[in-house]
Amino acid sequence: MSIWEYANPKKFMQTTGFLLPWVSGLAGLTLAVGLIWGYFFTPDADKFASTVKIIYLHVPAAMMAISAWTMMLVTSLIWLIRRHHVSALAAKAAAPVGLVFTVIGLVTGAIWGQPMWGTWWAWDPRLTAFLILALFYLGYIALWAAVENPDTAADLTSVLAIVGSVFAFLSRYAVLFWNQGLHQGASLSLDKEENVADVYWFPLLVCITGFVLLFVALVLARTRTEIRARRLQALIARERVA
Amino acid sequence: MIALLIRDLRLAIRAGGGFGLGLAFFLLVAVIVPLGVGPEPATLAKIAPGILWVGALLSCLLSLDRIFALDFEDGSLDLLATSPVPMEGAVAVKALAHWLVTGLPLVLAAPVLGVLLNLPVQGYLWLVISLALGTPALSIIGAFGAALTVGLKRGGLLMSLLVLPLYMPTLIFGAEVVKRGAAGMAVGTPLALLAAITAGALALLPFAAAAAIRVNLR
Amino acid sequence: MIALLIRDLRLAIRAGGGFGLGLAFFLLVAVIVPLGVGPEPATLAKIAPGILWVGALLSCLLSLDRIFALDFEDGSLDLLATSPVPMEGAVAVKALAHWLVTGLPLVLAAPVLGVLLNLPVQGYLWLVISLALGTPALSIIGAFGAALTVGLKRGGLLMSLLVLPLYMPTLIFGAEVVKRGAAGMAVGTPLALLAAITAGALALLPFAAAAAIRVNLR
Amino acid sequence: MMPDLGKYAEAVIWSYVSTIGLLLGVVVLSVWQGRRVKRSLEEVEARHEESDA
Amino acid sequence: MTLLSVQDLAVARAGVPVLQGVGFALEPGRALVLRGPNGIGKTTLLRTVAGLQPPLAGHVEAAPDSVTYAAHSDGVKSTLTVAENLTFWAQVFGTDAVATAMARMNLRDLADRRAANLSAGQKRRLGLARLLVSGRAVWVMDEPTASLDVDSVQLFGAVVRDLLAAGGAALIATHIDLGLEAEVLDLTPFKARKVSQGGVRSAFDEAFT
Amino acid sequence: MTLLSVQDLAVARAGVPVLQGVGFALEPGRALVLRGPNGIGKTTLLRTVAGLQPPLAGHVEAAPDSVTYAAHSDGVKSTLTVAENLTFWAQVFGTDAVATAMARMNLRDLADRRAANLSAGQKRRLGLARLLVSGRAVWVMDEPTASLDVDSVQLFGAVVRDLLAAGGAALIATHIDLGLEAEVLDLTPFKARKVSQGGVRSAFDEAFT
Ligand code: HEM
Ligand SMILES: Nc1ncnc2c1ncn2[C@@H]1O[C@H](COP(=O)(O)OP(=O)(O)OP(=O)(O)O)[C@@H](O)[C@H]1O
Ligand SMILES: Nc1ncnc2c1ncn2[C@@H]1O[C@H](COP(=O)(O)OP(=O)(O)OP(=O)(O)O)[C@@H](O)[C@H]1O
Ligand SMILES: [Mg+2]
Ligand SMILES: [Mg+2]
Repeated sequence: MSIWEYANPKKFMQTTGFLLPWVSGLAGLTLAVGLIWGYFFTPDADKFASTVKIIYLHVPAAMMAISAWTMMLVTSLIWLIRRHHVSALAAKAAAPVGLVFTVIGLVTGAIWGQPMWGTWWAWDPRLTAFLILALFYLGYIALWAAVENPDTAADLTSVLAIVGSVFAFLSRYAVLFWNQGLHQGASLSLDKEENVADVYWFPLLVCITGFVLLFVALVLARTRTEIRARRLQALIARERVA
Repeated sequence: MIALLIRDLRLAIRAGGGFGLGLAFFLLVAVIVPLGVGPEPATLAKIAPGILWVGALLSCLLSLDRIFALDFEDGSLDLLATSPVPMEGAVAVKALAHWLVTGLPLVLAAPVLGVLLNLPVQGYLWLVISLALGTPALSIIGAFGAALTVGLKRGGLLMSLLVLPLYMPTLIFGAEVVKRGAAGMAVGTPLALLAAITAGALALLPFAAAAAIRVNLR
Repeated sequence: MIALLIRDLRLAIRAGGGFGLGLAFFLLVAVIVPLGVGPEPATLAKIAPGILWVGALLSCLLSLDRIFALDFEDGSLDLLATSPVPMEGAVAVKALAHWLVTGLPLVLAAPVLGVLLNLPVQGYLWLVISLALGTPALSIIGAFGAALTVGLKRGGLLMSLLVLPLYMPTLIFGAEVVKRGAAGMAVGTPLALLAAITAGALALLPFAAAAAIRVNLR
Repeated sequence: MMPDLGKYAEAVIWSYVSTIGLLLGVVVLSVWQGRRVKRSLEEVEARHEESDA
Repeated sequence: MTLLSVQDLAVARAGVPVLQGVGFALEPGRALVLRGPNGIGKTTLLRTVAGLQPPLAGHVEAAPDSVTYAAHSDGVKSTLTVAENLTFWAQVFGTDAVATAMARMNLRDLADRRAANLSAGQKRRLGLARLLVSGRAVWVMDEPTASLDVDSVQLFGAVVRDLLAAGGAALIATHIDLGLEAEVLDLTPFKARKVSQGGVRSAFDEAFT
Repeated sequence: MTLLSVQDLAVARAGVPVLQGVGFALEPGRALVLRGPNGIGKTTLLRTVAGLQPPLAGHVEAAPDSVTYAAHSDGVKSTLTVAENLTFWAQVFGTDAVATAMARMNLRDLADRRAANLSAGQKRRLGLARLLVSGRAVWVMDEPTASLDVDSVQLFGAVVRDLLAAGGAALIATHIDLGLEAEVLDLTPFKARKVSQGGVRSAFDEAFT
């Protein structure tokens, strides 16, 4: 049995129908643990004072915003190559979630910027690239909304996701070139570098896991909705023909 | 007339998110200008009032061709002209629909974009007020331009050329209000002039636009 | 293919002065920005490279919907798709026609507008070079955006939303070349990157655009 | 129990409020859409079974 | 009582006279079919009668707000549904005949379909249903049955007969037979002549001599 | 030798199956007229045959580059003259039959007229002349005679007869009689059925069960 069996809508509905409650529960639990730990039980940092607590929201959201786009790119490619409907619908389902994560990243960043840099917004390369990513999300969602025929929309948005990824990547490097910024460099990586102390690192890790699980749960739920909506549309159209 | 307003709003929303798109374009202008000009906050703060107004103006401009061209192409305009609705009223209603879909969201979203362009804090209120006063003029002047070019296939660029000079006074006074407001100076004079332009345009241009449409139809 | 090029050029010129309009819009942007921003020469000189590039980009954008939408509406695109011309070739030729009508005149006229915006003298040469290198990318990226939205009635605003983010790297490098040139700094790196973007876009995007059109026609 | 947030309390609280608000927003929206679509699909499927039988 | 009367009318397209000396009158209950080869000027004549363009010479007389016009293109909004399209026109004309109009033109099954998803003939039926909701007495129609199938042409014939029975009138330009008992006016003899042979002069000619 | 053959074809519009089980073959010199009420799916079928949309099931076989399609809309550029319009298509298809095509469709007097200034029927004649300059052997036409007058319909009939005599073939969807000796295929029996009654499934349905 191959992984592609899950690309069958019926099989997908069965499997995820079973998985979804577990994933959602786990996501809620992890998030609650991580956020409560971060908010109530971590000390202030020297440079950041109490604002360090924003990191538990900002960093996971920013990471997931990028990961969500990557996931959409992959599912779009799968749709273009193998024509599995579930794949296209999963990309469609993920886009609004990704956009919300992007907005969270932007909003928490802006709120954090006010005390730290004395400004809500600066044209820092990372921030700018992030704003551009938000624009790509908007365009992608708008294109899905504007095209009526679902297969046409899936094809067009997939092409957009691929071309858009290339240009989003280019923009990322272009803005680096254009301005040296205020923003933190990459100081986190999964094998934990020295400049983040354990007190912040563990709750952050829990929060990141929580965001990942939340993303998975939301995408599964929304993909199920999209599949049902698709079937609904087909049935209604068929009623009209008959 | 109300039927026409409802129809135009419905069409704008169905055609893929009327409200959202004008806004998104406004946002895009606020992003591409710093990308072109460079990121220094001081420079940006200086040009912010002007750029925000230019952005509002352009996102109005881009949606103008919806006002009449679609109705012309599918024949609705012919039918409207032979219907009991007076053409002047139809023009006014269509300009109103355009403003509700384009101008109003801009007014509401402008403060957020002010943040992106480092607009000084005192400027926000005046930005919103000047846009609220000025964008109706943009819509009705635009409707007039659209009426002049309605028979031409994709007259978009030509229309921009006709409309932009007409937009200049509105732009100048609008940006001036924000600039003075941001610098903490008195804004009375430009604000009054802006209001006068809007009132005058609203009172007179529907007639000119209706005449232009009648000429273009025959 | 050459027939298609000639036809597109002829259509652009007949439809009310193809060449002139893009230019005129560029000129208008160069005029309204000082009006909005205010007249200080130092500020203008600072923002000139960016504004000129933004103007070029917007006047490209405004004429994009001509590339395919007209042909779609009157059925020519259906007929082209069943003709012996490969769609990829048609896309490339149409982007070329768009560039000849919009990009090329901008390149030639840019120095004049530099004067309006107080661009420092050393910048002129780099302005022309960067536009000459960058505007072909704008045309072909725009053709891709137009292909995505070709089935939608008046998709103009949606197209802008899709296309503008794609324009950003070109804009950044283009404006950077002029800025550095005007400041008398070395321009090698951004110029090379600009050229790379143009070359890559020209090599790959016709295929993506042709695929999008085929999807939109069915 | 409540941590002392010092002079940055506003920033921290606002970021938590906005984040949780936005997250709840998508969650509620997704659940609501899911319910609505599921209900109408069940209606239509029931109708279909009737007419097929 | 005459619903529509046209006297010695000359019409021009793009400034070029195409027809001259056209005259007819429509009494209640009468239909007039205009015939003539392609390009003779039927569309131009109908647009003039509908008041969309001024006549070059002569007069068109009709009671105010009594004429409604159906052109080649239907004025159908493709993003609105069939019912929404009709409701809009009913509101504009201040009538409430949407349901009956849909029933008469066999559109009931399509009421909630977006107009973009109609076939050519279905769209045409929608365009004709608009005439029914206008509540006007004089229908001026340009090739109303293009792309309609045989049944729909009969449906349309019945609708026009009802209009006439109710005291309305119809002016129809068409190339095919509608199965209506209507007078026929062939426009070929009215083709505009050269000025030297008694043709009308345009305002510019007039001023020039 | 068969110029165009269609086997067990099912076509869909906007994802909804409209016709299924359609099959026919066109030998050189034969014309096939498709009939059926409005909305049965003629346009959809022709677009599928022309290769503009993929079939839902079944096959369309034709020699490469042998089919040319004429839709409801003519693809006429209104700012170009009649001659320029035709010359463009002649160059695209690599032929040089512009003069003969204009002569055949009675367009010579209009050669230098901008297409925007043509009447509905004249524009249609121009659209049909494009088929002549394509030099292709199989013509697929959707209501080619809409808004043509009687003489022009005969002119068109003669042109199609010449095509057939030269070994070509024609597939025509129409509601009116063209005066051609052609086979007629009524599409009514091929209307798509419900899945429960043996209808085709769309790709998504297929996956769902
Ligand atoms: C609107 C403003 C901001 C945006 C859009 C933004 C965006 C981002 C992004 C995209 C990341 C990268 C996540 C990843 O790649 O894994 C990130 C990480 C981070 N941001 Fe921000 N940020 C903003 C403001 C701020 C501010 C004001 C601060 C604090 C002074 C800050 C602190 C951090 C930190 C500490 C990280 C983790 C860096 C790492 O180790 O990778 N951010 N932010
Ligand atoms: N600029 C022009 N110069 C000369 N003749 C013109 C010009 N513009 C239009 N015409 C002619 O005016 C005539 C009137 O066209 P009109 O559309 O009224 O014809 P019609 O009777 O409706 O034809 P059809 O049956 O084909 O619809 C046509 O012969 C057309 O060629
Ligand atoms: N989204 C949709 N849902 C259901 N049916 C649809 C949808 N879109 C189109 N249809 C139907 O598909 C059918 C096929 O239309 P098509 O244009 O092929 O018909 P046609 O035979 O060419 O008709 P005509 O003679 O009127 O031109 C029509 O009945 C139309 O209503
Ligand atoms: Mg006509
Ligand atoms: Mg059809």
